[in-house]
Amino acid sequence: MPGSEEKRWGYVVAGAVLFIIWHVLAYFVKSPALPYPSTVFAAFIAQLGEGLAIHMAISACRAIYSILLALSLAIPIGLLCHERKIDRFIAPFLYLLYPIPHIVLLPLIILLFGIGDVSKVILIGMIVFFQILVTTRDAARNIDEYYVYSLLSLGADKKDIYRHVVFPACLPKILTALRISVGTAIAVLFFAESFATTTGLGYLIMTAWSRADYVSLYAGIVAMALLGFSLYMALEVIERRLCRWV
Amino acid sequence: MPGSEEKRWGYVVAGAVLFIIWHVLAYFVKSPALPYPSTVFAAFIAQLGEGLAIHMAISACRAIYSILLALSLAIPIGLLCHERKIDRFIAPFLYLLYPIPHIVLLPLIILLFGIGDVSKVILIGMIVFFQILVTTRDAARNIDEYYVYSLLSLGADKKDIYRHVVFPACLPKILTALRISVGTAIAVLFFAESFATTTGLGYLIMTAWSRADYVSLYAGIVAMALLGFSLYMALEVIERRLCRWV
Amino acid sequence: QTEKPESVTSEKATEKVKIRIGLLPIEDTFPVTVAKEGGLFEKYGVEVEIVPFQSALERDAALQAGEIDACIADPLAVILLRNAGYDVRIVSLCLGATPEEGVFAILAAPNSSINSVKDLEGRKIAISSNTIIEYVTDIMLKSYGVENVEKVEIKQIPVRMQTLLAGQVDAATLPEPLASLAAFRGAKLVLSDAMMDRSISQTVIVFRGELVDSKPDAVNAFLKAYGEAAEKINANPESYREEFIEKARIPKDIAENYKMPHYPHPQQYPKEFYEEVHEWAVEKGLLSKEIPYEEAVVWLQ
Amino acid sequence: MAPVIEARKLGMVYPDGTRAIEGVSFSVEEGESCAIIGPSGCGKTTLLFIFSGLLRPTEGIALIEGKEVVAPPKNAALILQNYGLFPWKTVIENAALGLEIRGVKARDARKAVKPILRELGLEGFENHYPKQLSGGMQQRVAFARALAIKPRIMLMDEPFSSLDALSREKLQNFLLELWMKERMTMLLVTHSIEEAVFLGKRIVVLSHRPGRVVKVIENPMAGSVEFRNRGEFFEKCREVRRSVGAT
Amino acid sequence: MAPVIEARKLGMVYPDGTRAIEGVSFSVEEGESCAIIGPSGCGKTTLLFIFSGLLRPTEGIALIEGKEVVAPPKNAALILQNYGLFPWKTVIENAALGLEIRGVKARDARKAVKPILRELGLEGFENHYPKQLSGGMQQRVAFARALAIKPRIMLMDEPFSSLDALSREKLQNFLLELWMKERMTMLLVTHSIEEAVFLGKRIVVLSHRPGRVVKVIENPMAGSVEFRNRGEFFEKCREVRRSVGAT
Ligand SMILES: Nc1ncnc2c1ncn2[C@@H]1O[C@H](COP(=O)(O)OP(=O)(O)OP(=O)(O)O)[C@@H](O)[C@H]1O
Ligand SMILES: Nc1ncnc2c1ncn2[C@@H]1O[C@H](COP(=O)(O)OP(=O)(O)OP(=O)(O)O)[C@@H](O)[C@H]1O
Ligand SMILES: [Mg+2]
Ligand SMILES: [Mg+2]
Repeated sequence: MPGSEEKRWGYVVAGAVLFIIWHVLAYFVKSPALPYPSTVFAAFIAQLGEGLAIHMAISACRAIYSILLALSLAIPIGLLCHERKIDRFIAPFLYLLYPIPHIVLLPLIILLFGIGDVSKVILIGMIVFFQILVTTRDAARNIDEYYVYSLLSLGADKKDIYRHVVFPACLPKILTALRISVGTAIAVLFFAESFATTTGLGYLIMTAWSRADYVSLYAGIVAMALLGFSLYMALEVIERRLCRWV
Repeated sequence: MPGSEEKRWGYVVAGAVLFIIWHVLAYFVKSPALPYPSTVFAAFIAQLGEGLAIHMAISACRAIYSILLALSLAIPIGLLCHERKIDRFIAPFLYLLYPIPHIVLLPLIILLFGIGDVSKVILIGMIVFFQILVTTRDAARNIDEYYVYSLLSLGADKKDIYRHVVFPACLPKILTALRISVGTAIAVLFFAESFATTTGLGYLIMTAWSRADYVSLYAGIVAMALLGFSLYMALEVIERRLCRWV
Repeated sequence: QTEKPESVTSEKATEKVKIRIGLLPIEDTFPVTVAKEGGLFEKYGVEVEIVPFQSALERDAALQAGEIDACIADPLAVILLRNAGYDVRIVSLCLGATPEEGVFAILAAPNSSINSVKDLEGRKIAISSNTIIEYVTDIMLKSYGVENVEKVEIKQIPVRMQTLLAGQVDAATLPEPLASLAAFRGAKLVLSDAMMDRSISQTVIVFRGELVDSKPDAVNAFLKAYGEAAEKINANPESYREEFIEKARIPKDIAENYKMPHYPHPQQYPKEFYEEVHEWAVEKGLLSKEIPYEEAVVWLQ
Repeated sequence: MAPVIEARKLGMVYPDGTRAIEGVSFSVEEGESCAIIGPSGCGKTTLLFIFSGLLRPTEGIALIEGKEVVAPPKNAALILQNYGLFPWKTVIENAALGLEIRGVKARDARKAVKPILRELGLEGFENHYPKQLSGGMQQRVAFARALAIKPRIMLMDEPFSSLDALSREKLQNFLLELWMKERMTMLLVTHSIEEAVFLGKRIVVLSHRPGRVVKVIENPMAGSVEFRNRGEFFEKCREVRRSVGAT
Repeated sequence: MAPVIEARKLGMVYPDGTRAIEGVSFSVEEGESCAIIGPSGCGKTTLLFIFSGLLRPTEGIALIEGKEVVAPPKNAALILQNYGLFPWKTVIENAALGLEIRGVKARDARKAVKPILRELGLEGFENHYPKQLSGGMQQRVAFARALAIKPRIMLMDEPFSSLDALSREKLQNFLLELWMKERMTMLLVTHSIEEAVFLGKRIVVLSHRPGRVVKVIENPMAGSVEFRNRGEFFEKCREVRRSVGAT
């Protein structure tokens, strides 16, 4: 999706339109809680040199680790739900556990995993896990049986079915789920980085918020948006490589 | 999915297994931060009569309104992305705005919409909106052109294409997105109900947490799980009615 | 890892003890930072690690999980934690020995018709219920004879301030430094606990009971270092000002004129303060049992 | 009189560079039928899509009733190679769709297609989804949908290729009788020589990709059910087979 | 010698109550070929699925090499009606899949299928995805995949139905020559009478749903490419047409 000249223009236009809307809104709202975008971007650029870039990198690492952790568990479990028998066993757990607001389990996570980076990654990972699992499971259950028949007739065993049918057939949907997860992971950073750390964008935003420093707050939000956007772009590249057939 | 005898057994078994795991974990952790499930369920039942049921109903209303608000905007926009031209315009906005942790915009929302239920619904709705939009857009872009050709050859105009092809083809994926949204909406309740209200499960949980009353905290979580589960079940029923063809 | 210069004062076992203290970025905790950076803890033979938190909820969760050993909190939090079955104890008063050290204020919305405490009668006031904020609000209003207010629950402090400034509530109770910031941005100061005739709110230094029992020397060493840091700050507040502004997250707009608090020397948390908070908690029905002063408060020196 | 369907030097290069057809010219008069036959991948479907207004040719002009095709012609029905049914609609919903889109109320449209479904042996399957049907039945549903709108021009892409021999002959007869009664103009793509000879008064033979017109064979005898059993039929088949073999 | 393929009173009722076939019995000897012909929806695909071990019959027994079929037989290849290709694999990946699953290294498998692809006219399309091919080309890829594993039994579900007339005859000849060389046992489902007569030494005619065996026609002349041009061929076609018409 990036790379093409036209697409790049789309982003420039969208960015400009958002900038103008923001500016006009700020003009009418006239409140320190909504600073002008020009002020925010100036602060963003200034802060980049003063460590914002490092905070972004740290947040990126935490988000990516969390997503990888979630993926490594959610994909196998989700794909297994292709088999009705296994699905019938897993689905009730999913249905019972998914709608819990997992952030509330923070005390339990701290209890079990301490207050280090592990806890942060687990907190984000847990939330993302369920989103990927729900999507992967839905995809795995809706695979046309015809494909399975076709492969079985070639003498395939279960492993082959997962490798040649279930996984590739679910891949586009998994990538959709990943796109959603990127947003979620970054949003959850905001909570995960509010304890036992002085690094990361979540920390920055929370700090700015608590001293009502809205310019820094929005600069942090811009950094998050930028981080999310980069991860999105990375996903697009991955998708174009893996799902050429769509 | 419910209704069938076997499925119902699945939930009973899953419930029992979770209960046991929880019990064993509580036994080994031995901390007030993880009370025994029996204690929690007893408290849950006791509190149901004391107003917990009303809190659940209020939270349910807020979650459902938010989801309806999000749906009413995300579905049309997402479906429109079926057209490359429109997608090329909308996609950059989506990519730039989605990865922002929208919870951080709470001060802005309060500034614009006050502290009443409208703000809460908008906060939740905004977060859910993006999740549904991302999925709907993905579905709308991946519709086999063959279907469109088939309908066009019948003399269909654009409206018909959306009605007879784009919408039904995306419906299964929209329902998947809805399932994810239910979880998200309930999780966000936890924040939305932390301001200007003394009702709702989010308020209950936050209050219990702030006074380290973990039994009430977990009773609130159980209520949320139950609420989410009910909404899930409702979605299943809707899906079976709308997507009989899958 | 910080270097460990040879300590002059002690070769005792306390040297091995490491205290992890969870701190919110508020002014109450400033002496701990000063003690840490000035090497005072090492001087007294105790190793201290500062674990930063952004909200009391997560800090308390870490305390309960044993991930931190100590924190600076309000006494209500201690009472609630003990009520929930955690052995945490108040080892010293921190801020709030005198009313001047108070950090809470009730402010009215800009352009509102509220000009005195009496005008709050029947108005909407934003608080955070079951916390020290509600306690302070109750006590202050009661002593001015205001019986009836409509409490609006808003947990997050910045959101509460925002709501106040936007005029969506009539008044709000805020802690420093956001109270000063709100005033700076046009909110009207109605009443602060500094205006009271007695101290009604305090912060205290809290340790896990287990540590108090097993390593009293370390706790003592901590308090000594803390005391020395407090004295240093009090003696020459201006030289610490810049660091204070940074660590206590004083908003830029008000930093210049912000008054640094006076930090009292570590001292036993007085019983009359405790009883007032405890009584309020009992009245509110927050406690399932009495939490006696003797159990909750220790004084080691 | 101007031909109803006319191809003038049609050429089509897909965006990826695949040249599907090249310089294809032919015409079909009002009420006549034309069969297009050619090897796999020679661009038959492409050609039909162009006449259906679904694709714009990159060269030449496609005319229907003397006007350049720029949108799906209202009085034409297209039957697609892979049925073109919607998996989310039942048999009767699929069949009634053309009418509905032309503004007939859903209820009336369904009532109107019932006899057509019966004629095509789909009675009892009205509420099945396409997935629940065998390939042949799906093809018949597609056929029912096209007939429902009573088109004056029928564009068909291998409409009978999934039918068994018996049903195929039955449907060929049905189509022929329909044609003789209604006298709509037909353009039929097929890879069955017998079918082309039975149904096409004119037979256009295309070459391998990129498809060019190898030969246009006139077949005036076509147009009666008995033709199938005549010696001339086998003669014509042999003639067409020779042209096809020469591609 | 026991027959390689044998159906003993096979019956199949789908879970939704659809009775697809009923009391179907027939057999095919080692190295022989058998064509099954019947109207649309009569259960031909169902029958083939049973022999491929993909479906268990609800009545009767399906035997391959004297053993009841309970899993896909290792030495049999199945060609499905709708190609059964994987949209996420390229032509060469699809074709090599059978070998890969049998443990051949991906690279060797691809090398091995290249000549087969060439033979089937798919050279140059190795890295295309099925979606990018016309229907006929997709069918040929499916055929290549089956041939790649050098099967001793071939089960085919209307394998040539999407091919144009010329390619179809070419592939029929190719299959026949292959069969004469390798002498694998073939079970072929078709709805083309000519195809059944050209390729089946035994022709099983099924009735309308639920499919029953109407007649088993022996066709000993089948098995040479020239048979197609003989008078006996047309004779046999007429005989089969009569049986089919009687269903
Ligand atoms: N959208 C497309 N983009 C690129 N090439 C295409 C596209 N559609 C078809 N082709 C190519 O154009 C050629 C003609 O395709 P078309 O489907 O018209 O053939 P056909 O004659 O209908 O074949 P068949 O008899 O197999 O249905 C084929 O080589 C095909 O691969
Ligand atoms: N999974 C299924 N569940 C219920 N009914 C089915 C199922 N699969 C097929 N059928 C029905 O069983 C009958 C036989 O189907 P089958 O696909 O075997 O027919 P066929 O002879 O291969 O048809 P065609 O020539 O159209 O391919 C049909 O009426 C079909 O609707
Ligand atoms: Mg075609
Ligand atoms: Mg079949």
